[in-house]
Amino acid sequence: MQASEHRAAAAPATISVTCRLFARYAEALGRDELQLDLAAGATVADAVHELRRGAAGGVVPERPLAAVNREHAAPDTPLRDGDEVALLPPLAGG
Amino acid sequence: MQASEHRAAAAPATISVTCRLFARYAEALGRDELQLDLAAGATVADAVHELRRGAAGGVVPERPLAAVNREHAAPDTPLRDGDEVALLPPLAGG
Amino acid sequence: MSVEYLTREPIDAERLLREVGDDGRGGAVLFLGSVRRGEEDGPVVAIDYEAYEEMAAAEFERIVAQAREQWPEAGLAVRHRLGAVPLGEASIAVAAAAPHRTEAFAACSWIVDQAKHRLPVWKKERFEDGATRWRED
Amino acid sequence: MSVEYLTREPIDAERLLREVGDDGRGGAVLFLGSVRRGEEDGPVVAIDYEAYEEMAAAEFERIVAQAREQWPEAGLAVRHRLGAVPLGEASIAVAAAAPHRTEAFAACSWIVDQAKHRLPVWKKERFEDGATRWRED
Repeated sequence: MQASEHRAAAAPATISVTCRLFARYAEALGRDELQLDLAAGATVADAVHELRRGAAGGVVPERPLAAVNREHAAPDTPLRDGDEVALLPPLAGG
Repeated sequence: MQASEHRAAAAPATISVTCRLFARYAEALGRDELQLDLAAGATVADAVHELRRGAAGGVVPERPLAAVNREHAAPDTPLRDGDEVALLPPLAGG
Repeated sequence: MSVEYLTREPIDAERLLREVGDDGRGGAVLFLGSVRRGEEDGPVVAIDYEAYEEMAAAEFERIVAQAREQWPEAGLAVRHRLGAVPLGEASIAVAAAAPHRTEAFAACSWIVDQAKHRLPVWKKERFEDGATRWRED
Repeated sequence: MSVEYLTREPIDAERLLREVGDDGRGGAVLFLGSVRRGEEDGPVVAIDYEAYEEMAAAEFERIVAQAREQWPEAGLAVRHRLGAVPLGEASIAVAAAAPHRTEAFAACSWIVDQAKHRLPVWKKERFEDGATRWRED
């Protein structure tokens, strides 16, 4: 508990993550990467929510497939400063 | 019933079948083909029994895999004059 | 792009088979997934495959590692082609060889399923008239 | 010997894949069964395959016909090699292509199983010292 309180105290009030977009999302928004500033403790869902406040609202669904640091991640996955969050259209490989 | 009685009446008292041997059976017996004369109504099992009375007794088992006219056949398959009966060692293809 | 897993060149199926071959492995299974002319598609002439490449390579590596845990004796090789893939050419190839055929079939089929569900790859159909469309199965 | 099913030459896997390919068939599965160095075998250098050739060809034809009934959209090709097959080379090959991969896997694996159980084929192991032994699995 001490350690965790210590980390919480030392954590920045906001974090910055790199948001990457692919395929249809990237094409529709005209860009494939942007920076998002989020409150400390933000999750993937918070990043999506922030992104959808802009032009992405009509393109990216509320619960898109997502990855954090190149691994598939659920919406409640917590983000840390510097993370790479990717929003993935429905996969169609193979 | 009439038809079958008629056929039975016209059938020869004995039939002759070609017996083919393969792989280990052929090698052990030093031949890969012989003629067998059998009673009319004889089955695959009867052909095997006849064969095993000779040298094949130590080579071919009582119920080997068998084929009649190039299709797998059970021991009780009836034989007709001119049939090709093959005795097959355990299969090992592939 | 990992040379191992992703390629912009035609997939060399023979090479995958050689990679997994070993004279202790008697059964080899190769899967090739190709650009297919579906009845509903109209005149598709090619499909452009795009990937989140760093993640696709990492995900392929995780899939292969998980397959190795399940089938420790198997030899495994995988490829996904990116860029424009003409009709009839392979976009994905998976080879698995094992001492016995059931393991080879199981490993190959498992990897293909996982790849289809997990690889961050997308495809855009290209039609005869130059039009394109993202295809989401 | 049916040119279609039995061969005394090395099996050309690419050719089997071409035979089953079709741009409406998006999934192709190839199985290659090879002469394997088993741990219990000692120094086997080759296996001689012998067949009841007329029946083996007919049986292969029946197996393929039964597979076609189960997977009518599949393209199917089969080969069994006869004569001396060196260590590591394929003795049997089965290719199946279908619009969807599950059918291709199912058809290929079914045909391989049937071939192993039904083809009248036998094998004789040839050892380094020239000795031979019929191998019955």
